[in-house]
Amino acid sequence: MNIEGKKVIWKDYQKEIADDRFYYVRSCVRQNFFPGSETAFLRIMRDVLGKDVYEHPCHTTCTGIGYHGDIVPVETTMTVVARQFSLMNEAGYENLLPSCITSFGLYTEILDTWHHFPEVEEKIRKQLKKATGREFTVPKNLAHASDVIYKFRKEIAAKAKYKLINKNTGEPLRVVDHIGCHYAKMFPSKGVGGAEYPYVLAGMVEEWGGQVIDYPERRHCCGFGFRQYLVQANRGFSIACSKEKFESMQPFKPDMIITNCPGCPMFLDRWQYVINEIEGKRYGKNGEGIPVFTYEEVAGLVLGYDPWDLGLQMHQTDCEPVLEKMGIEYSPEDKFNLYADKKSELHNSFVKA
Amino acid sequence: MEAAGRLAKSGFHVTLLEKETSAGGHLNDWYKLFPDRRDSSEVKRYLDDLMSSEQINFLTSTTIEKIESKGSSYSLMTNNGENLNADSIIVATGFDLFKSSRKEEYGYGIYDNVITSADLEGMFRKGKIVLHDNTTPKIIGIVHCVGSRDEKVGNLYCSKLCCVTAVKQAIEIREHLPESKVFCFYMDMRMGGAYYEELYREAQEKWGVNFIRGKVSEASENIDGKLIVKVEDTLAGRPLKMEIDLLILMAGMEISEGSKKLAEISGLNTGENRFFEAIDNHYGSNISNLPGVFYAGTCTAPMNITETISHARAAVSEVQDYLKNGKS
Amino acid sequence: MEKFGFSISKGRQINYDSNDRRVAEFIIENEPSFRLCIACGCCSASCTAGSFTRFSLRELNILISRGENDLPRNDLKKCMLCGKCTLVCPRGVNTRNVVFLAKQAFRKFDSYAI
Amino acid sequence: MENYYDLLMQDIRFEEGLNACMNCGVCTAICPAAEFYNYDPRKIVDIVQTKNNDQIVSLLKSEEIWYCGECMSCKTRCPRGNAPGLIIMALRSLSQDLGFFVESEKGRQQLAIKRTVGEWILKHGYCLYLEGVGTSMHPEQGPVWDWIQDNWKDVFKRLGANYQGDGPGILRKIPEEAMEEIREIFKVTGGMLRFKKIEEFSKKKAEELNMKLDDGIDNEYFRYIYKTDNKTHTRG
Repeated sequence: MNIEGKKVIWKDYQKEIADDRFYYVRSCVRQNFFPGSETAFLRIMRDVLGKDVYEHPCHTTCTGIGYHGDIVPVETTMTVVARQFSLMNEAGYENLLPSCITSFGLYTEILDTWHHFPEVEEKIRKQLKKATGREFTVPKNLAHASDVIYKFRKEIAAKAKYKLINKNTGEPLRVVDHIGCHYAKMFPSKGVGGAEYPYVLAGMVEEWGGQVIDYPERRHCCGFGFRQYLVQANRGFSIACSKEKFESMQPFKPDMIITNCPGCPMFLDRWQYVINEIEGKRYGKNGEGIPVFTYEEVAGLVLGYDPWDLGLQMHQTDCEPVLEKMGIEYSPEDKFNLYADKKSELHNSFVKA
Repeated sequence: MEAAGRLAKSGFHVTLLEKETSAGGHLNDWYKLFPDRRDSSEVKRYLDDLMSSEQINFLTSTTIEKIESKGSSYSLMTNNGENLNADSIIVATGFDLFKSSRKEEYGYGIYDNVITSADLEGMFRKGKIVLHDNTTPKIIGIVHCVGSRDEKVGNLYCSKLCCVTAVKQAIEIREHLPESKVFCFYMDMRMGGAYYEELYREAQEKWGVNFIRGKVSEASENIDGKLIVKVEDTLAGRPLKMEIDLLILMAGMEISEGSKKLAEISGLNTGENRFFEAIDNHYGSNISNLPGVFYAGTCTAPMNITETISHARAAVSEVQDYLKNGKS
Repeated sequence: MEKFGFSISKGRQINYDSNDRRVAEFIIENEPSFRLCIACGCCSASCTAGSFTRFSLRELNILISRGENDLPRNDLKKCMLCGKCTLVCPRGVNTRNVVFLAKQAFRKFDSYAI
Repeated sequence: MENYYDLLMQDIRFEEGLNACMNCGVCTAICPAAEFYNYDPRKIVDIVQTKNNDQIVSLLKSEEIWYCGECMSCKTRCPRGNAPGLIIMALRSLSQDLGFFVESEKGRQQLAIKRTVGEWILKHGYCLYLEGVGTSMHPEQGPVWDWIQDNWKDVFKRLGANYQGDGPGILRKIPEEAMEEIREIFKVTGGMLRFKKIEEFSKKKAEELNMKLDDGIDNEYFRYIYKTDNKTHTRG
C-alpha cells in the first residue's frame, strides 16, 4: 500500500466548508441512538471552537428514512427539504449543517436535480407556497457535521487531552473508518477525499494520533438498506452486510471503528452483539467486540469529555477497551449510574445554549 | 517518422520536430507487437532507416510555442527560440496513455501490485514478471477498458487496441510463467483487425487464458497484499469475487498533452472525443481546418501501427497534392 | 435465531478461490474445445431441451468453468444428447461431449451420482 | 393497457437514472443486495430500457425490485452515468401507486414501513420515535436498549436531550403549527395520497388472504408482512 497515491487523490477532492454561522439540522437516528453525540458536537462547536451554531425548534426530519423506505414520494421530500431551507432563511443563516448523512446526501441530490431540472424546483416552490405560504433560497454552503469537525481537526488536536495512541505501547490505535454510503457515493466531489478513498474521517484519525487501516470491504455498506432493516423479515440481509465487513477487517486487528453516518455505528454495534448470540463469534481481541464510535464521540474523548457524558453507555458493544488503551480517566462504576452528579449540570448548560 | 521519410524521399525539405530526445514515441516502450508478436524494434528500425535521409532536419527536445499564418506559409516558433517557415505542416503528435490512477477504484499508484499494460511491457523487456516483493505471481488479472468507454473519466470512445493488447499480453504472461493462470475481464471482445480474432482463439485454446465478461468494479488489498477483485460474471448472472496476485490495467488512448497545447495555440479543431478533428471522417481524415495543415496518425483517433503508417502515407499524398495544386 | 426472527443471509457471489473446479478441469483435459466457448448462445438457441424447459447450455458451460456445480449437476439431466448444439457452435466446441463428460465427472467427483 | 415506461418517465429519478446501459455488470459487482439476494440490478436496467410493457409489469409485481438497499454504490461506478438505485426508486413508487406492490411478499412490507416510519413523521416530525422502537419488534437492539427504554427519561436527560420539551434540542416536541405545515405539505404533494393507497391496497390484500387488519401494528396482517420470509429470496 502506497499512501502517497491516496494523497494525490485527496488533493483532487477539497470541498468548500463554511467557517462559521451554521444552521444545524438534527438526525432521526442520531437523536434516538446517539443523543450524546449531537450534544457533544454542539459543545465542541460552541465551547471549544467558539462557533455560532443555530438550531430552529420548528425544523423536522428531511423524511430521508421514509423517502428511502419508498413510502414518501420524491416531491413530498423535496418540499419538506424546501421548508427546511425556508426556516434557515427565516433565521438569517446560509450555511446548512446536517447531522445526518442521509440528509446530507438527499440535500445534495435535490440541489443537483434542481440545478439540472429548474422546472422541478419551480414546481416545488409553488407547492411549498401553497402548503405553507413559505418561500426559500437554497443554502450558500452545505457541509455535513463531520466535514466541519474535519475542517477544525487541528484546532481540536491542539486542545486534546488524549490521543488515539495506546498508552501502554506508544503505538497508534488501529482505526477502521466507515463512511456512510450517502456521504460521497452519489456525488464524489461533495465529499472530502472523494468516494473511493474518503479522507473526512481518516484526516481526523491521523490528526489525533491514530492509524487508519484499509481493508478489502472498506467501502461496503453497513447493511441498513432502510426497508432491509425496518422490516424484521429482511434483517438477515442487513446483518450479513455488517458481517461481511467484520470478517474482512478482522485480520487487520482493528482497535476501533469510527463512523460519520448516524445509522452505521448503531448497526455495526448491534450486529456484533447478534452475531455473537447466533454464532458465538466476536471480532476483537481477547473475545471482545470491536468498539464502534461516532466521530463526535471520538472528538469528545480526545478533548477529555467524560465517556458517560458522551453516551458510550448506550453502546451494546463495550467501548472500555479503547478507553483503557487511550489511558482515559473514567469511572467504570458510573456507567449505568443515572444519578451521577454531572448530569444536571450538563443538561442545564445545554438547555441554556 | 513515416511521413517525414516519405516526403524526404520525394525530394521535399522536411523538418521533424520531436519533443522527446529521440523519435518513435510509444513504440519505444513496447516489447512485442500484436497480432504476430514481432519485436517492436524491427518496426522502429524500418522507421529509422526511412529517417536517414539528409533532406530531414531532425530537431529533438523541441516543441512549438507559437504558430502564425504568413499568407501561403506558416511561421513556427520553437521552445528553443528558433523560427521556422513551412509551406505545409503535418501534425503527428500522437496519443497519451490514459493515466490509470484516475480510475481511483482500481488503486493504481496505491496498491503495490496493480500495474498498467505499459508497465508490463517494461517487465517483458527486462524478461522478468515479478510482484512488488520480487516474488512470482500465480494468478494474474487483466482489466479491459481502463479509461475507455467510460463516462466517469470523460472518454466515451473505444480505444480499439486494448482488447488485442490484453490477449497478446495474456499469452506472453503464460509463455513467461507457464504455472500462472490469467483472467481477462472484458465488456466486449473487440478483435476487429487482421488475425486478432485468431489470436483470441489461440489464447483460449493453446494458452488456457480465462475470459470473464464483466467490468471490474473495484480492486482492494487484503492483509497478505493480494488483490481482491469484484466483478459481475454477467454470463452467469452472478457477482464474482476473486484473489489476484497481479492486476494489469489496459490503459486506453487519449489525446496527448502535446496535441492539447497545439490545439490551443494553432486554432486546430478538436472533436467531442478531444482528438483532432479532420474535416471529413470518410474521405478527408488527414485534412484539418487550416489550409496546408494535415494530420497523421493517433492525434486524430486511436489507431494501430499499420493504420498509423497508412495514415501517414496518406498525409504525405495530401501534402504533395496541396503543394502542387491546392496552394492559393 | 428464533430470538431475532431472522437468520444471517449467505452470500451468493461466485467465490472463485474456494470453488471446486475439478469437473471443469476434467472436461478440459478430455475435450479441450470446451475452452473455446465465447458464450454466443447458439447452443442454447438451438437446444431441444431448452425450448421446453428452463435450461441453458451456455449458462451451464460458464458455471462449470467457474466451479459453480450445483445448478449444472441437476440441470444436465434435462439434456437429451441430440447434438444440435455441437452442430451449430461457431467455435467448434463439442458441447454434446462436454455434457457427457460433465455427467461422468460429477459421478467421479461427487459422493452422489446424478 | 397503460404504457408503463411512459409512466416511469414521469418520475424525475427515472429520467436521471437511465441512460443507455451496455450490460457491463459493474453495478451488480458492487451491489450489496446482489451479493445476498437473488438480484441483479444490471438485468433490471436492461429490462426497463427495452421498454417492454409486459416485462415492466412483471417487474412492478416482482420481489426483486424490493431487494435494493438504496446505498447508491451503483451510481459511483456506472461507466454510462446510470443509477440503477434511482430506477428502482421509480419502479417502487409506481408499483405502490398502481397497487402492484401487494402482489409480492417484499412489496407488501410497505404497509409496515408506512405504519411505523410514515406515522411517526406525521405525529412526531421524525422518522423514528423512541418509544416505538422496543426490543419486542427490535430484539437485536439488545439488553442495553431494554435498560435505556426502562430509564429513558434519565438517560436522555443526562445526555443533554430535551425530550418532548419546548424550544430546541434533541427529541424536543415540535410545535403544533410546524407539524401542521408538514402535514399540509404531505397533502399538497402526494404524500398523503401515497399513504392512502398503501392502506387501501393492503386492506384489499388482507381480505383476499382472509387476514385481520385493524389500525396500528398489533394485528394479523401486520405481523404477517413484518415477519414472513419464504426463504426464496436468498441462497440460504
